Amino acid sequence: MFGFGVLKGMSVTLWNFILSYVYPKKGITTVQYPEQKKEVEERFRNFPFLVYEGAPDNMRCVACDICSKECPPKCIYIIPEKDAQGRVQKKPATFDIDYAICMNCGICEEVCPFDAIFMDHEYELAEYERLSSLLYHKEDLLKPVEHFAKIRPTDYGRIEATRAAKGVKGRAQPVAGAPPKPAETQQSPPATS
Amino acid sequence: MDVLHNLARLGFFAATLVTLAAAVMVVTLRNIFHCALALILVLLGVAATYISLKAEFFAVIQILLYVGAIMTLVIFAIMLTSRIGDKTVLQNNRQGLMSFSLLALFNAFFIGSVIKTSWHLNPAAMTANVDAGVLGAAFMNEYVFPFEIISVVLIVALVGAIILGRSDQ
Amino acid sequence: METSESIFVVIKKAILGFFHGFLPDWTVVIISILISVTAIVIFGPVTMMFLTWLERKVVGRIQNRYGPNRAGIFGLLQPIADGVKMLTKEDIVPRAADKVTHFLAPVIVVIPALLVFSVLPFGRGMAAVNLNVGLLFFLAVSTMSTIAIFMGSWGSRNKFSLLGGMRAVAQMVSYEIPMVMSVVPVILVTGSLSMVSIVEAQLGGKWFVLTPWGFFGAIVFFLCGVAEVNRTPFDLPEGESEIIAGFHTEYSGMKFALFYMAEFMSAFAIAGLTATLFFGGWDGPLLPSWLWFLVKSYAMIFIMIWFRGTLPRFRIDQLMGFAWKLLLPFALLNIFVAALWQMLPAPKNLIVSGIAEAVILVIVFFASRKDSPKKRTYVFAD
Amino acid sequence: MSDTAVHSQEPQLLEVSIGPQHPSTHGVFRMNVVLDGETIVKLKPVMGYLHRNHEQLAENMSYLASMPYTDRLDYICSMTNNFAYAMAVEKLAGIDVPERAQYIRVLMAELTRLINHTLLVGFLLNDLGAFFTPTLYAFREREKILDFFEATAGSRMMCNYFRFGGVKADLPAGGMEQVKEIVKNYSRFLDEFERLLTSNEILRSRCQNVGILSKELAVNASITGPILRASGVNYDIRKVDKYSIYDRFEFKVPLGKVGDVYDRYYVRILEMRESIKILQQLLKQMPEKGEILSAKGAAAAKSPRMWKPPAGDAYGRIESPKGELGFYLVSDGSPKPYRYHVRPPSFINITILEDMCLGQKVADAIVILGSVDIVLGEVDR
Repeated sequence: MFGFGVLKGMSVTLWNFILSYVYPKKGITTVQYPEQKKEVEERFRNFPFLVYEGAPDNMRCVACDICSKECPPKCIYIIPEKDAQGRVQKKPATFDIDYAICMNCGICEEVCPFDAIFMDHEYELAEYERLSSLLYHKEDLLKPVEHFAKIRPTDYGRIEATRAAKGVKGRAQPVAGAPPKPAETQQSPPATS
Repeated sequence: MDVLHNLARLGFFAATLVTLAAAVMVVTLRNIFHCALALILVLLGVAATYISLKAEFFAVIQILLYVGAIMTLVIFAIMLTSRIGDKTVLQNNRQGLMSFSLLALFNAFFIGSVIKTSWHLNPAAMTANVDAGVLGAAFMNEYVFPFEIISVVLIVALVGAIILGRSDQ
Repeated sequence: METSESIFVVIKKAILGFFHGFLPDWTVVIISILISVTAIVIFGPVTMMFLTWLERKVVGRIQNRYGPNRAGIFGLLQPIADGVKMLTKEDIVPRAADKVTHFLAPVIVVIPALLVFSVLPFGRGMAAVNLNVGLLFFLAVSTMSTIAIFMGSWGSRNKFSLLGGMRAVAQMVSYEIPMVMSVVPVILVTGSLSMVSIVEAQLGGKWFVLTPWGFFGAIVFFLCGVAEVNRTPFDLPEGESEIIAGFHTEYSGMKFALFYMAEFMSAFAIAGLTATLFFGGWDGPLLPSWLWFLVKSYAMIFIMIWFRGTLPRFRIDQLMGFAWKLLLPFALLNIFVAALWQMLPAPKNLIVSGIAEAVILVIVFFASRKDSPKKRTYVFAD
Repeated sequence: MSDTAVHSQEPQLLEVSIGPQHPSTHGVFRMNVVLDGETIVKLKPVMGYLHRNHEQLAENMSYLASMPYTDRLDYICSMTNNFAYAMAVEKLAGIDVPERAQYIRVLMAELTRLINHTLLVGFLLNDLGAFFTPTLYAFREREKILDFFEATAGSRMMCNYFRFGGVKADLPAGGMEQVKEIVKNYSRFLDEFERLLTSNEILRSRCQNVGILSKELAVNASITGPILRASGVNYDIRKVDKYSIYDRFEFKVPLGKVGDVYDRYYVRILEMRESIKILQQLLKQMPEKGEILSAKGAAAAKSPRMWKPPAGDAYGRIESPKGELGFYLVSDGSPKPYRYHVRPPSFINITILEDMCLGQKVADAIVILGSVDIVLGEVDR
């Protein structure tokens, strides 16, 4: 008979209608965004940031350019600092990430041999202008390592443990003295890309 | 109440005027779709005239059948027939003057005879309240034979339309 | 109780009495007309605004959402915010459009939607016009919205609009017939076309929906009514997944809002008419009569929204088949059952017409089995 | 007008361009339709509005760098896209995948199948004219799986989770419980979904005997996936290739008989039920602990730009929710692929659109398009 299937379907919708009033926890799935916010998972990745220890000047990044070369959409731009003699220092003078181009893949974090760049949880980045305001410079990108410890405690613990095992302690001394990692034999930046 | 009565008369004349004006539009407008819309206005004007003559039932039937059904089908046909609605058609030709004068002659004759005839008015019929019930009873008792004949004719027309419509077989 | 019952009638009488003191008689008549007209013209759009809110709220709840809840308490000011948005939007007229027709269509579409309110009895003594052909007037006037839809669809010179317009007309012409046929039993039993006397025939809980013919008549009428006002599952003329927005594709801003308003007002009118014809109109215990009318109408509206929240849309040929093959025969046979009911004495007629209705149901069941979709079996391969 | 536009000959025919800005073309897709009344006499799909140069891009970057780009092919099932690409590269370089990683991969692939089929049914119902209710119910359930994806891979849609020789990270703490909860509740949700839809007469009459695809045409046009199986051809790469660890699970391949929209709808529902069976077995068999990335794979992941697979070619394919998703790679021994080709199921399945739509109503064309299950990101690449 025509109609019973329709009635069956209507019972489902009526049930959901009633459920949304009597048991909103199950009957309503809306997260009322500006007031309520969904807890992001620990591994949630959005845009990269740079880690420093103690003072912003003491950053882990050594301007090795690996991340900028591995970045699939090529949204990282690095110029290493030079001293008065024009010798390249292990520190970026410019470190720009264009958030408008970045596609949140997290490859920069994976390939970084110095654990200097990590993916942030920040996702409220709306801007009125898309060219310059989404181009993040070194100063905007730098965040303390404590921030990383706060948002991703598990990863922080694991990474600090491996760093401690390798004897890397911050970047008080240039990392050149640190023993190379197993994979690092392949990592010396090639002349061509 | 005199004022109200006059207002009602005014309504009658307004409806008549609208009807006539729309009728002129039907034959003068270039676009056939606009003509159809003007024809709807004519029929609505006639319905309004009925209302001002206290024949609500006929007015409503007029709207239901002519505006609701027949004109809808006319417009539907216009839209379906090789985009006739997109074309603008010149509706007059060289015989306009001749036909107009002929018509004017005929109308003069017609109106003259209407005025000259002494109409037999039945006072009982003027005040009788002819509602749907009376009409229905009349159809089913007194006029049952013509009513049924009309039904047969309509069914024949329906069947014929269906046969004509099945062109692909 | 008594004052709340007839509060609107009393207010109107008071106003009229006030003017009667110093104005001639004929002005009082005109003022009386004006009051009724004003009431309807206010009631229509307010109902429409409330219905847009209600629909979004109910559909939201059906879909595990809150629905609008930002503007005002419970989001009740949402329709006003929407109205402001509509008014400030750019009014776009396509270059190729027939300007006059395009402009007139949204204006004309509102007129029948408002006119039909004039014969609805909102409560005891609260019909604006007690027309003795009220029911026919309702049906006749509501067909006029077809013309407006046609004008809009043709005037905007858009192929999707044209398709929508054609669908609208085919649908409305088809559903008119079973709709009128499903009303005939009511006329048959009450012997009147006046809405007021139809309600009076049902006073004291003798609602027609409680009779066998009335029950199925109400279903047929309501389904046809839903189709008449182009609502899901019969919303083909504006089926957004197929023809974008159908006949109002090229309308924006306030013109679009007028189409929207007409749709919601006609939906309310159909709900009110169903309540009047089959559910006893304003009849009911305790509560004032107008409140009963509103409660019943909103129950019908809720069912419409519930349909919208649940059902997919018919296809055009299935829509036609549904009207001509199922609803029309059913409505015709229902007239026969109603005649049986009317002819036989009181206790017998319930049994006889009940049996007749059951026989009809069985016949329809077997007749529709060939057309109705089948259950399928599936093979499970390794 | 482009040269692809259809020019109608007879004056009675109505020529309509559905799309690229149309509510139900599932993206920027266009159908040039010639209508006789409402009946379709000619239909021409127009594609390419979303072309992003995927293959050429991949040929100019390292192997791993195109992994996040594969997410963006079929953006509803990024996990299976990753899976197919990873398989192709593993074949090319001869990388083994550890046991636990295999289980995680299949887990992700089957969850993706659930997401895709649920969403498809929701969108199909939208095309049928339901006012978003099935879609939002589908979203409601999909959200739970996406939460799990976020907890595991770090992103809800663009997962970028698979690596050559394993996966990026192990399941998080509590991840297992999350999956178990999803799998336990999913069949109850499917029951609710079916109560809402399957027996609905409007849905049945809209879908049955609409857009019939014959067995022969389906095979000749190299259609794959649920559409092929709805036409009654028993071809499921999970069974044919037994790739990864699919030979360890007991599951059946549901086949339709008519090959219409309804069969395509229902075969997907049945596939979801089979997927739930696979997931239940998988959760029982899955080893508690284990390696998730083989040593060779770890090397490739740590320094993608330096990693060079041996010269040669490989074709890796999986049964993605939409059909056979294959990646063909030619390596010349350099860190970048010499040739990179995607066999997108959506694109190949859409080629028979006209054959299915001819003689149907315009409303059916929308439904047929919906039942083919295309994602424009994959069609246009």
